[in-house]
Amino acid sequence: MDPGLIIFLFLQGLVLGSIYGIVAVGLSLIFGIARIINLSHGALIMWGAYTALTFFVGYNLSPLGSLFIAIVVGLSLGASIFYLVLRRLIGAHELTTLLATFALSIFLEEIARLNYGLDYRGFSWSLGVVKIFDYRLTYSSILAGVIALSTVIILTLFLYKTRIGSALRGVAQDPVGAYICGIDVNKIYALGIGIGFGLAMMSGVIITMYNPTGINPYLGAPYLLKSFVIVVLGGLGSIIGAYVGGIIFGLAEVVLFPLYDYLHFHSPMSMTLFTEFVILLILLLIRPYGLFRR
Amino acid sequence: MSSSQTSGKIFTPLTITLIIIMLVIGFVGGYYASAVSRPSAPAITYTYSVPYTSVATQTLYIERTIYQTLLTSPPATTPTTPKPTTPPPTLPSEIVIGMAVPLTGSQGEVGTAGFNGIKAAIKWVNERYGGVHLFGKTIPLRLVYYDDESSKDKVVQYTERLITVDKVHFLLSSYSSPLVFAQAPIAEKYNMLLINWGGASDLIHLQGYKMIVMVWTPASLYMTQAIDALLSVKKDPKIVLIYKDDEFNRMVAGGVRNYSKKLGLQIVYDKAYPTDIKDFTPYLTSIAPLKADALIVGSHFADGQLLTRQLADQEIDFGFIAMNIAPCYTDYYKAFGNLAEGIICPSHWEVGASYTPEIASKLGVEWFGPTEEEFVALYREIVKDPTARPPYHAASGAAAVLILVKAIEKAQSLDPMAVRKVLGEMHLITFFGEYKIDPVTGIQIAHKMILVQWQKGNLVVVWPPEVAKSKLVFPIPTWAEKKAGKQATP
Amino acid sequence: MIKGKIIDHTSLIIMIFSYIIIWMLKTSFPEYSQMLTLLLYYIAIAQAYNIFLGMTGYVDFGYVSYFGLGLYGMALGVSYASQNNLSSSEAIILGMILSVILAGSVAGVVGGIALRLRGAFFAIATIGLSQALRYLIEGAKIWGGAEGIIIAKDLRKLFGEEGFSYATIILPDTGIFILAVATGIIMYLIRISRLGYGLLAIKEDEDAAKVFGVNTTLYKFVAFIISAVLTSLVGSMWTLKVTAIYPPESFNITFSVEFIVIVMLGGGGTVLGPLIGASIYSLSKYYLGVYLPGLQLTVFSIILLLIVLLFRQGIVGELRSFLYKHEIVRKIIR
Amino acid sequence: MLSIKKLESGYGSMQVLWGVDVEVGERRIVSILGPNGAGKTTLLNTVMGFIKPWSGRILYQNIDITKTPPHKKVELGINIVPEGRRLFPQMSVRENLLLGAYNKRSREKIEDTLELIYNLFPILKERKDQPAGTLSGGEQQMLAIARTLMTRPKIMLLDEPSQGIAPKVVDSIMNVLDRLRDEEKITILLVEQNIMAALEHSDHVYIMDQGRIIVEGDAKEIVSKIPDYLRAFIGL
Repeated sequence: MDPGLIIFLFLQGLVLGSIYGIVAVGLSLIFGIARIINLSHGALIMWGAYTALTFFVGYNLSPLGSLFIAIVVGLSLGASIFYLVLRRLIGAHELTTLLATFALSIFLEEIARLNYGLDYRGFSWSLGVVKIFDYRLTYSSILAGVIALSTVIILTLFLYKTRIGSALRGVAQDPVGAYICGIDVNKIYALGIGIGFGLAMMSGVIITMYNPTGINPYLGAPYLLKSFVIVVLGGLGSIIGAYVGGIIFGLAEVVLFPLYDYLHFHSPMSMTLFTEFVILLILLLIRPYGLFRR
Repeated sequence: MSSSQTSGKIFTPLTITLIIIMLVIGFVGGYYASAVSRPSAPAITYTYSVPYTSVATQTLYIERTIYQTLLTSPPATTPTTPKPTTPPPTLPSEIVIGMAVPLTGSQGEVGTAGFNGIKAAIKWVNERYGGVHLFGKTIPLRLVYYDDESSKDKVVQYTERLITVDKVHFLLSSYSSPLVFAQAPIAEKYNMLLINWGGASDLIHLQGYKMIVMVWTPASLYMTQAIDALLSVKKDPKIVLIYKDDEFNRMVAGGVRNYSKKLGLQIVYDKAYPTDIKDFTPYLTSIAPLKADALIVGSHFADGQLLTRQLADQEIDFGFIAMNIAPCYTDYYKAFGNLAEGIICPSHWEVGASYTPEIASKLGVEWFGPTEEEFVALYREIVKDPTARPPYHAASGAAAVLILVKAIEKAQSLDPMAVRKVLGEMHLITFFGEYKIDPVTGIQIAHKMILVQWQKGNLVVVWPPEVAKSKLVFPIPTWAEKKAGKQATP
Repeated sequence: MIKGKIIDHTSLIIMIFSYIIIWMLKTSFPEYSQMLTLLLYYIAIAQAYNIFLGMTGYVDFGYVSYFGLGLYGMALGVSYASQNNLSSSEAIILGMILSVILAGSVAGVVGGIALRLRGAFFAIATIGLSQALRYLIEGAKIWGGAEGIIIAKDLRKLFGEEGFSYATIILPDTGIFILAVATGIIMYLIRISRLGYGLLAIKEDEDAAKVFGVNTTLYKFVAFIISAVLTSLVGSMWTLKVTAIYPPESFNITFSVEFIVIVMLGGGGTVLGPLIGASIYSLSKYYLGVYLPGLQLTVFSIILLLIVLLFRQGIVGELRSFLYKHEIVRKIIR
Repeated sequence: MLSIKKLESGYGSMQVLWGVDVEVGERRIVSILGPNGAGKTTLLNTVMGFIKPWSGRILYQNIDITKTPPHKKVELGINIVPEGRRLFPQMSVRENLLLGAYNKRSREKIEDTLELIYNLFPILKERKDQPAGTLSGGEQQMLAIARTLMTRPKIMLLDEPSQGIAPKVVDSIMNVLDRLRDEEKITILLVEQNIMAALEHSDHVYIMDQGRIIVEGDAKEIVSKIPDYLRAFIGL
């Protein structure tokens, strides 16, 4: 194997992993703050992708612009969903909120289907490629990776350096304690869920920056599945954990693939994915609560 | 928690009695039900037997049979004649056709396309053709349908509902092989004719079902035309084959593999990818150094689009790229623009590649149904979009209706058995192409795939030469040239 | 005395009457038999899952694996039997045994590893399992790989031409009915036994249960295995109905979610809950599909949301805690 | 300052409080004593609004606060040191305290309050960068009181501050309560199981059993009023 290929694969893995990471962060955040397993995460990712598509096709707005629209839409959607539905379920068993988010995900998917139909849409947005030895990495995918990374950094700074950020962490660790500090816990829940929804929709836009094709109402389901696994790998509720988990997955995909390809497996990608899940199971044996959870 | 009101013991006399009563009811009821509903001896018996093979050797077997069936004409083992049907004293006021079809779920897009095609065909029969000619009268068709959500549970439920509650006369299949597999036993149980326009897997027809008739080309023959086309422009090509690891594309790839072996061609890379793939880069880095001439892809929508995107990004050039399904849709060109130029898609049918009454009379085969223009106009009426371009799924669904109508007329009966017998012997040309099945398995043997290529922003039929509207472009422009604006011009 | 005892078992009697009514409907209205079979199938799976999810409050997102292994067990059994010219009844029994062994052993391993985790951690950790199984089968090409296993032809060979619709419709329908009854009864027996009280204690507060001398690890493990094995049996019957199985569908995570939704709709840990939950879920989906084809899921999602908001602990669970003051209710509704 | 009138509440369908009346005068330490399961914690949680009252009224400086949400009560100046302390275990001591000064009123006096707290509990200054989860039981209790102080309460509800703490530390905490009343003019409503300590530091005492107030009285004379059957329970 030539060294150029190795470097290329490594970079590719980092970009891909970064995207997987940002996809998982929203899920982890919502769980961390409100103990809600958000099954509508995938549907929100799909809506993010449609946002990018709609604004690109309709107003010729690049996905970079859609990024902000997606965040704002997600934020307000999340907050209103919280006040309409989830607020009444906060005290209930974890499973009840699971049911609610499941219903929400069906609803969001159906609205998308009725609005856009089931066609697999796509758009061409290209910023050119950068050559790494014989291989090419598109600028848009590098940009996607960088935006993902900086989002995680900004989010971490927000959580650890601002007053509202520490209120969010406080509510996550002990809602009663937060009340005692005079924090309006419902407002913070709404904010946290809003940020989670915003991140989910934003990651939908980032996905279209990496691959602006194949957009349809059921786009989100595989990402939801993957984020679940990544989130557990990194430690549920941990932002950095989710991101690092994503990077591990991205790298594993590009590293393991050539091995299985060389071993003449009939579907090397399937074996790669299988190995990722085995890694997860082994890790759970050693560290039951993930890599980044104290 | 309150303290236990009942004792900790599980087996009190009461519970034991209840269990025994329950089990007795269950078993007696089960026996009773099975005795009542076990079908009496079937009305017709077939004399053929399908040689049994294990799961491991199933693949080999299928390919062998298909090619035997197709290349050498099979020993004609037609079904024994059913009892002659006397005309029913009162004819129904309409002929009801039932269908469970995926309008939502993973197969929703294609299911909807086929559904609209079927509606167009029924409209043609009722309004232009006047209805089904039966015993000197004309009887209109009526469609009863349910959305099966691409789910096996639903398709089973609704298939039975169509037969038993809605009392349909004939069934059209659902779309996609797994769903057709799930509904087949139900149709078979009620001896209901099932016209399969949506399950391309050859295997459906090798399970010994008697009542299933296929309209379009089975999956294993999807790409063989592409190889013929490739050979016409390039001697001894090096082929790369990658395919989605699902029922349909596996059959497609199997067909390519077998056909190439037969012709002594070289497949330099042959790998599957999982259905929910999100990144092709690892495959592409393995393919790039091989410097092959042709890329054949067994794909669906999202993966086909993703692969094209990443091929363009990596600028991995082939003189010949043939891809299933995704490029056949206008969304593909909307997504890629000029980059789509030169990509080839095998298709059952395309606008512009239709069979006409003239071709039919030249071949000496009977013609039935609307012309292509009529069909497209009706389709556009149905979808309320004056520029809509029906995909081949719509045409296949429409062909299913037309073939069924013709068979009913020939049989002069609404008895599924009688119609099935006619279907086994009938040779027909519709705008969709030829129809003739292997009388025993019901597998399609006459319909031919065509190849379409994106040339100057249009999908143009380039193969087979009989119906071609333009020459095959080979080699297609490289990705770099396409990015600079070069189009595929013959 | 006797009256008191019967009243203690009212929920069992209600349950059994519902089964009898469903069966009577099924035999007298053959046109609805598939719909009712599907209802029974949901009830059977919901009851089986209820033994674990409802009683302990642990959610297993990878639960579909046991269903999928059940599917595979039967498919393997049938194709093996047909290759080796075994009789039809041997084939079915072999298939069921294989299902039980596969699901039981995998559940044993997973239970051993993952049951140490609590709550949502367990729920999400188990997702990996079903996916790992799926990709292993596809990638390493075991058990037919992505091609799946198609058994229609084997069944035709084993049961003969006339027996085919017996094998693909009557046999699995009856099997699913018996399993629905059996899982219901097992659920009830567990509910009123020491095991059941232990499990409910775990659901309330696992640490406290441990302090009070409940062997939590063992209890959870036993419930998990029983639940997995029963589900796999339902799966093995389902194979006969669909006659062709493929890995992506057999291990589709959506089914896990569907099962969870059904259990929670009725109310986890209650005996009558799965019955109610499955009826609402499957009948509303069926009739919405009949009357509003294309829009059924939109309406369904809104109905689901309303139910969640009105009945936070599931329909039976909410009724039970609403009427908790009345001892009679406490006994009737379990 | 705080008066609770005919308060009833409970969990789900189980009633715990059956018409409780309590009066707390300004700059006093009032104790509520009683056996386990008497409903003392439920009473405090209902006053704070963590549990919804079924009926009855709660007045604070003659304002009806029966339906005010907890964080608004904190702004008004009522706050609790809850059972189980409810600290943020992964945050440092300093972060815990700063979060206590979340609302605007207390944020303005943040430096003064910190000084006061480090003066009352010097150990917290030493431990200020340590995560709260790693502190000892007594230190955690001090931090819990300190965090509540950060919100600048006028009346403080304390739920068993002596639970699970060494006797020596209990003394110092009780002394702090005295100082708070005398120096900071804070009114205190104390729920205790440690009868001796409570009697020693209280001005007024209520005895509670099975969700009802049995007797009340001055701390010095209450002992004689307690019914015999309760004496064993509360350890007299």
